[in-house]
Amino acid sequence: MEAEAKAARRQMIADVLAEYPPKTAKKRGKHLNVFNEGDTDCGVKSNIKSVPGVMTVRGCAYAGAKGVVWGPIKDMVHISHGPVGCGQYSWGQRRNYVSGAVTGVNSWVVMQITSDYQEKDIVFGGDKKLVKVIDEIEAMFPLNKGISVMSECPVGLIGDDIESVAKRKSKEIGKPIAPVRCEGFRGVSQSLGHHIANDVMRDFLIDPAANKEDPSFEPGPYDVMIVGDYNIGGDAWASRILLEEMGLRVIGQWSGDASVAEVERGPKAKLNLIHCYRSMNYICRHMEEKYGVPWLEFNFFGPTRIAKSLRAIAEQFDDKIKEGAERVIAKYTPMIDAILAKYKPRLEGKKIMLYVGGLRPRHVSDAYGDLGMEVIATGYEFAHNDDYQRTTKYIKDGTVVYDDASEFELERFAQALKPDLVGSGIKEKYGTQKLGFPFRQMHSWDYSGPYHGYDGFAIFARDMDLAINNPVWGMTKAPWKKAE
Amino acid sequence: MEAEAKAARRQMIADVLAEYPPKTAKKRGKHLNVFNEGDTDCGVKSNIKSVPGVMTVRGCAYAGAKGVVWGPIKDMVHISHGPVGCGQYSWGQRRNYVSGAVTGVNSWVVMQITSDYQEKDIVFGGDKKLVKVIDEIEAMFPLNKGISVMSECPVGLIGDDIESVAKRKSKEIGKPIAPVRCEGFRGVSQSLGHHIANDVMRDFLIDPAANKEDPSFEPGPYDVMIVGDYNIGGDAWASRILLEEMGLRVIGQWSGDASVAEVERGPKAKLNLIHCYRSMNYICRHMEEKYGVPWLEFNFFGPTRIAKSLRAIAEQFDDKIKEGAERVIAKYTPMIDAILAKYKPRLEGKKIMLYVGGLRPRHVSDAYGDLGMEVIATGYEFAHNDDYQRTTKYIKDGTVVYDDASEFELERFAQALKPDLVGSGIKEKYGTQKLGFPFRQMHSWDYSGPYHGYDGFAIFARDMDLAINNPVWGMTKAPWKKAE
Amino acid sequence: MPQSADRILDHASLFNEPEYLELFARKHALENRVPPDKVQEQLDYTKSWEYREKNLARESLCINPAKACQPLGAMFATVGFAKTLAFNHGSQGCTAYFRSHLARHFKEPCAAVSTSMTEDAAVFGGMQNLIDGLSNAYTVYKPDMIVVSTTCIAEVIGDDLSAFIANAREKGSVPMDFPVAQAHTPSFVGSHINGYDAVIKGVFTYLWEGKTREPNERINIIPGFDGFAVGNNRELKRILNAFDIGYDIISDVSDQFDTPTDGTYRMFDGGTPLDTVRGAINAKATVSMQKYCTEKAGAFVAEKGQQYASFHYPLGLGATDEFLMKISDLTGKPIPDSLEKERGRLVDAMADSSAWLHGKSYSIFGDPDFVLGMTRFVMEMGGEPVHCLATNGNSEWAAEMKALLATSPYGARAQVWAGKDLWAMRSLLATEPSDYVIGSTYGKIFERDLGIPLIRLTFPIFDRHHHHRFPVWGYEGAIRVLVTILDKILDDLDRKTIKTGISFDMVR
Amino acid sequence: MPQSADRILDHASLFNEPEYLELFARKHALENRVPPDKVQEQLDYTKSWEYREKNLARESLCINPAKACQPLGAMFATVGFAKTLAFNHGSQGCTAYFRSHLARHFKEPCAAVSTSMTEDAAVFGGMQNLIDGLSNAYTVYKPDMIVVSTTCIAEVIGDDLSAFIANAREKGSVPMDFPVAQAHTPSFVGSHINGYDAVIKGVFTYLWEGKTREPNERINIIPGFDGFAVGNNRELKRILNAFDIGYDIISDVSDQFDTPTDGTYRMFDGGTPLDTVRGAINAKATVSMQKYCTEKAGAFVAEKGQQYASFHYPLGLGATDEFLMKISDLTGKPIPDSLEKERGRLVDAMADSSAWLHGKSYSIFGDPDFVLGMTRFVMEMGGEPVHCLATNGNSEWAAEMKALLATSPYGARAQVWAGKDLWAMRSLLATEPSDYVIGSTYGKIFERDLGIPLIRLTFPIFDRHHHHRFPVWGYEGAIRVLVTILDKILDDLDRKTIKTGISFDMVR
Repeated sequence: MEAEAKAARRQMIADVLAEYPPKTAKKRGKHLNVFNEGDTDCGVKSNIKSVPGVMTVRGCAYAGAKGVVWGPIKDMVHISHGPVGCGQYSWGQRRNYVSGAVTGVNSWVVMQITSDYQEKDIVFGGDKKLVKVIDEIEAMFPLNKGISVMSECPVGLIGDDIESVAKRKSKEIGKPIAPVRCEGFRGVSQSLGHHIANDVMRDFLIDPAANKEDPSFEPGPYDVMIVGDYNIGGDAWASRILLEEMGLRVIGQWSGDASVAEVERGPKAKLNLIHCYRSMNYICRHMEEKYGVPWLEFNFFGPTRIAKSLRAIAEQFDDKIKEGAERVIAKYTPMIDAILAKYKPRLEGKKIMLYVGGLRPRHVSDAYGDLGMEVIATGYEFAHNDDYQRTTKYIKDGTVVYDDASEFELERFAQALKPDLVGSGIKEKYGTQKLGFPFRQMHSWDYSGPYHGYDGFAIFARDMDLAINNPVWGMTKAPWKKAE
Repeated sequence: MEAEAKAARRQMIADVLAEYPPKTAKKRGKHLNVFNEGDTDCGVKSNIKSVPGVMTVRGCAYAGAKGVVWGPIKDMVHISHGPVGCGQYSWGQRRNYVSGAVTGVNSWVVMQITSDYQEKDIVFGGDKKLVKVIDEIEAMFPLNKGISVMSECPVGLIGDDIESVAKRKSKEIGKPIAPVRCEGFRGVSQSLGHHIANDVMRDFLIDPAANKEDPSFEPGPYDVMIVGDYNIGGDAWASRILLEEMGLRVIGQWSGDASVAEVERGPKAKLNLIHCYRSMNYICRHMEEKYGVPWLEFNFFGPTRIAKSLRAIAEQFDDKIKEGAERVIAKYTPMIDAILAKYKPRLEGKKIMLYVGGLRPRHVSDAYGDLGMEVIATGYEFAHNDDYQRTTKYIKDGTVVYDDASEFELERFAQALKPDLVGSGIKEKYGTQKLGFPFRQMHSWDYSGPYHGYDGFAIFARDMDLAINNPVWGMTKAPWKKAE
Repeated sequence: MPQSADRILDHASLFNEPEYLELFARKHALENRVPPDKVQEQLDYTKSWEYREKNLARESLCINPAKACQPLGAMFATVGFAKTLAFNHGSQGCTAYFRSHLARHFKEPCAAVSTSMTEDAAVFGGMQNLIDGLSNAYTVYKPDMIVVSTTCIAEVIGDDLSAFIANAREKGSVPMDFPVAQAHTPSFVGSHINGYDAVIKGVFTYLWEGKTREPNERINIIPGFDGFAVGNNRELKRILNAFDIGYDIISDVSDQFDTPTDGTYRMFDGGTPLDTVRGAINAKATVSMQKYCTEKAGAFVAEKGQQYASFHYPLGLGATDEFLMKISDLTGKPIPDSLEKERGRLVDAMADSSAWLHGKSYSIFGDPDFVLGMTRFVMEMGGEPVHCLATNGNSEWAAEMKALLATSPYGARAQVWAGKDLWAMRSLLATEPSDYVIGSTYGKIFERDLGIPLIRLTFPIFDRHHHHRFPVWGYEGAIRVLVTILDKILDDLDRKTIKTGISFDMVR
Repeated sequence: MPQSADRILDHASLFNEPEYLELFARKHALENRVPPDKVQEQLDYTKSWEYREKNLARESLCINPAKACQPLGAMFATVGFAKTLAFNHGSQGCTAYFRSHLARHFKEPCAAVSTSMTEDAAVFGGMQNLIDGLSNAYTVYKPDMIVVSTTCIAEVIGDDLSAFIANAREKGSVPMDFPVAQAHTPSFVGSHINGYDAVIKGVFTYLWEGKTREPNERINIIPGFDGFAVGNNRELKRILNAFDIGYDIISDVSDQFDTPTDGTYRMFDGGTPLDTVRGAINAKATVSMQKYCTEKAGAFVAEKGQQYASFHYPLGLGATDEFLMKISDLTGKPIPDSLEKERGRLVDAMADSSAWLHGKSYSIFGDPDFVLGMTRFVMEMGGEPVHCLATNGNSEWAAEMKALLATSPYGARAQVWAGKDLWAMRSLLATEPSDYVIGSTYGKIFERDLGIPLIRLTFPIFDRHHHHRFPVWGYEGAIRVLVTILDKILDDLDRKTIKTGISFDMVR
């Protein structure tokens, strides 16, 4: 990018910072940058407390642990342990699709199950209530394969001992009960919730089950696990189909459409394939360290990255699988070429501004590139520095990078950068549209999807087209105002 | 009824007449009366031209011929021959239910099929068009079993010779084509349309088929026909089921859910059972005169009349059928008793004002009586004197009787008589409700039904209850107005 | 026995009970039925391209047309004038049909009288009927005006309305100066929209007779034949009131077709006062909301020296913009900020729902102006029209449709069908389906025969209630149309995904 | 391969394709699944009376409750004041949830900030967070008022809001006289309706502090927590404007949750001006539209010497009558004729549709006032409530419900369920079904599991758009509710009768 243009972008950042109180401006300044090609990271601080009183987009540890990692496990009952709100607001909102499920009978993903703390539970402690809650779960949902206890803020503050309750009741009912200390005040964002969730998964499902019999499972040479895919709109299925078509056997999905059996079976994979590095790298590292299972990051957004990933995965196996990868790529290429022929002309040169969580601020970049589009600004709600390092491989010189951006910053950047499309979340969607910018929710795929894999890319391309090219964006100004 | 009350009703009539110009008052005065028990008719003139400029409820000959008699025959195509309107307004409005039908393939009842006369057809005559219309019907609807040509006003005025076209084309396609001269200006109401329709049915279906083979039909000793039931909301089926249960065989329904085969087979019945005397007595008389088939009027509204009718019908047959009738009555009695126990307390003493066509102004009277209700005023759109004679057997002393009532008269009578329920047609419904009176459409059963037979009486009772007792009727006046 | 006092089954369920299924079987055995395989074969055939071609080639036979006849429109236009009685000169059956047709849509009483011509009148002419009829109608209903329109018989025999009415006046049927306007509305010419036009022109002609135009700053608005007139005319007034201009709705049925139930029957309610109509000659301009409803009336006002502008049932964003800008142009008043905010709210709703609406395909039928207006809005939402059909559309309409479709890439797939009926549309949809059909109740046959959901947005709507009480015009009306369409799409999606549970989402 | 450029399948159809059905089979073989017969057995069991009894006996476990927590209501109430910022003292995740929850319903941006308390604040208290937070919020967003409400953490550790705010003022976070109101809204007490109450009272308390009441003739109206507030508040204003009285809506979110899309993002729009709130102390009376949303605020105004009257989400004929009569009583102004005519139109619609509505049975869930209001209207239409449920209803509510049901024979079948959740309702409906369910989006589980159609008429509605832009209050709102219900009934009837064709009628 030309120096002048880059300087203008830096000035844009400075202008926004100038509107903060000085102390806040100083803090926020460290999280905003214009990327210089060749740098090893994006030049922003990350994983730091949000500034109070400025509208952060971030959630909390509970959101990371229950909403992301544990919630999608379908044959467990997940208790939102504490007051009613947390579970209520997250009920059915992440579109973690499940297959073969009868909700309330052998799956509880799209349910709000809570201990609904009342004042007396705060005053006298909630452990007794938790005991009864678990008993009542067994009465209502006897086919569950386990229970998780997702702590909300008060639980940690009033000194409840959920670990002890979990231990006792687990023995009693003969099923795993996982106490997850994901109170919302822990850490600075969802991220610590992921980490806590991974650790509890390790301690209460994986390690205890390491020597357990698994009658449905006979190990094979091509066994892989999909890790860090939450099956939003069916993403994991659109990924799995490719891995299976190339000859691999997918022995588990973590945790979109997961069963307890699949989680417990984790260490038996020959290779763990991780899509969302941020939320599940911890457990991959554990399985590598303790069970010697290697892991590989992959990216199934867009044909360029899909092909690269398929080949990289195949590299870990024999020629049969390598041929399988080539066969899969060849099979889907004509369909993808047709998609590109249809949509690229409609999307070529369009500029995207992203602000999401997890893997997407970088992972989707080349999928846009496949369509001739360019990401001009991106950032993460809850990344760590290793995410920003990885991001450098995806973004171009001059890309604006923001960490834990406030709604205020995003609005100003959008007005300055005038993107053709903004991709972020529900809280950002409607305000951005008011400004006249097309928008896609890139957490939930805006109720569409899947976006992973070849089948998903077709939908991705269609959706970007319909977002950007819908006629409404040419009509936001009253024509009599135009004339003025 | 006490003389004073009767005098008040006569005065009510006089008051209404006083609002007409004298010439009209004189004319209309002959159609309005307060019934004197013991008289052999209702003391009203009937089947006379309506007064111009006063809102009559009546329709025309086309409505009687196409809308009532011919239209329900399901496997014929009925052409509304002339301009578009007549067929359009009657399209799908009479709820002549059909069974086993694929509309447009082997049934055309709920379709509007018209020659859609244009100005040139008026100027140059429409016979050529009719020829093409018939050809196009054969191309579109090859499974039809015949065609009827229902003339609209212009056809008769411009000298079209539809009889000759029908004759020629009938020979050509090998199916009956019935030219029905039911132009709207003929006669004074729907009634002449019925008569014309009967005559054409006689000349173009029944008599020509008298010696035709009927492969589906083997005559039997208990063969009866249902005549004059148009299967509104399934009425004929709810009647047929009783006749079949008592041991009779129903070999045809005229004309609700009728097939050409059933019409052609008419003279083969052992007995014709006529429900709507007004619209189909002509054809019964013909079958009696020419083929020696006796006919019997019956009334399947309400348990009292149903039982009477079943027994009267059975009287025409042997003991087996007589026992059958008793068996049927016994079978349904508990259900009917339960219906009466439920609804009679809610309806007892309610007063009804009726204004309908055909048979209903008298036939439903005892069904109301079964529920403890009383018809206090009734009248016919298009009755003849024989209808009013029959009516005397149903109504009480002091009943107000109106023939060809105008909307104006009905409104004034309702306001004076303050009935608990008015039963009339769609044109009367909404205005009556504005006055605050509950209302049922008694042509279409207000989209409910069936009302015939025992199954139908249950619905009838429910419907009268919901009409009268719906809470809305207690709330028509603003409460702050009540206080005034 | 299917029936019991606790659970009374009416037709919708009664006839699915085993007793009745057996009854049907017995009956069918006596019907000489076409064998089921033949029926299936013909059913399949009716959905084929070969059948479609035959179907489109029809020249004389009309099957399921989406049009009514002139006098229906005449009656509609008439009752929009204050205390004005619709008076049909012809057979009485016609009048019964018009009244019930409108009553079934509006769920309102619809008053009109007839001269009840019968055979003798067909031979000798209907003068005596008209004289008696006017006398009775005037005496009984006490209207402020009577509009005489004709049905077939009077037209075919050539009754001379002007002479007859003059005679009636002389005979004292009505006072010499009592307003009696007239319109020739034969059913064998045009359709209901032309009957509407004829009455508007007839009323202008009568009430403006002998007047000299003294131009003022007012604007006349003629809504046209519109099943949503109750909601639309009120919305129109709300919009125009926001402008703070002088305007008059010419023929306003919104109160007539929405009278309260409070113990009083109002045979007449609301409507354009006759003095207003008399003064309307002086208006600066007349604006027609539906061009094809006012071709003759429009030409008439233009002859009188007024500006004349017409729209095509302006529905949606761009059409409402243009309507407001035209009002602004004509009056010199700026478009009020409140309306601009409403505009922004419509844009907002369109944006919020765009992902669901984008790329959905629709076939649209109805009156010519409605189809134009609806098609335009559908394309504004990123929807793709497939078949656009007006039985009463002519070649001029088809050309306007094609020009409209050419303005948007979303119009590329669309085909325009002027003069075709709904049986033709069935073939079109069977061979080239769309996701949805937008039209009147008549379109429910497509739902039954082809599984294509119907969105009811135009006259007549017989099988749903009260929709006409809400507007579809203006920005707020457009939101309602959008919601109506979107509800159908999302209902459909729920229905399709309910079985597997996958995609039966809590948020859309 | 299921996917092609011409026909792109998304989740709703993609996963019904054979490739994916095979994939599911492969996956299920590796899941150690419960055998299908056991699943079916348990599914059947969940619909049994035995399960129902267990389900209703739950004391600790809450499953699918129909209630949210206090701070959500606090945020809703806050943004109804002009340029007022909702400011949560507590964990930031709470705020993210409130914002997205409201955004999903209103399809609007929903602004609120948090003090982002973390572990250190849990230990040392959140004062510094509050001081920094107020400073930032004041500087960046330039509000006219900030309302601080709490979430769990601040309540559990016992932060002293008054002291902290005073400190913040002294530290210059906000000017000394800048309005900062406060409300304690712990999630473990009550529900969102109580949070609403707390903020209304908190704002009154702050803005009326030190003021002496000088009574005037104005009326305050507090709408309460209401997902239909956009349509309802506007309708309320239209109705009150017709009265020509002085009134003020206290917390009016109707513009805030319906801003236009025109290129500008309005973080604040509309709302009750602060001076209006200051003056509201002098009002003659305060009228609450939802009693259970204003228990404390109501007591507070009564203490100040105002008359206080409350309604239960007045919906339908009788409730609207009573509301209007109360306004008339309080102000001495007669009920305008225009509203009386609207009343007559509602009666008209009810009469016209009564045959379809009569005897239909409904189960109704939602907030206590909504359930009271909706149940009343349902009975006015001859409908029969079966289960009336409010998770956040208490015994007082249950008593009021029972009293209401006793006023009508149509209430005879109804059972009242205070404090029960929607999983309990599933058992109730499985064992004692109703024809329809009226509630929020959460009720779609009954459609899926039990085949009982859902009518969406209360917050939250996530899976349909823009319904909240139309009112349900007032006579006109009631017509809309009637139409919403009737459309569902008639859609349902069409669906049931489409196969045989019998009863698939053109007119209803």
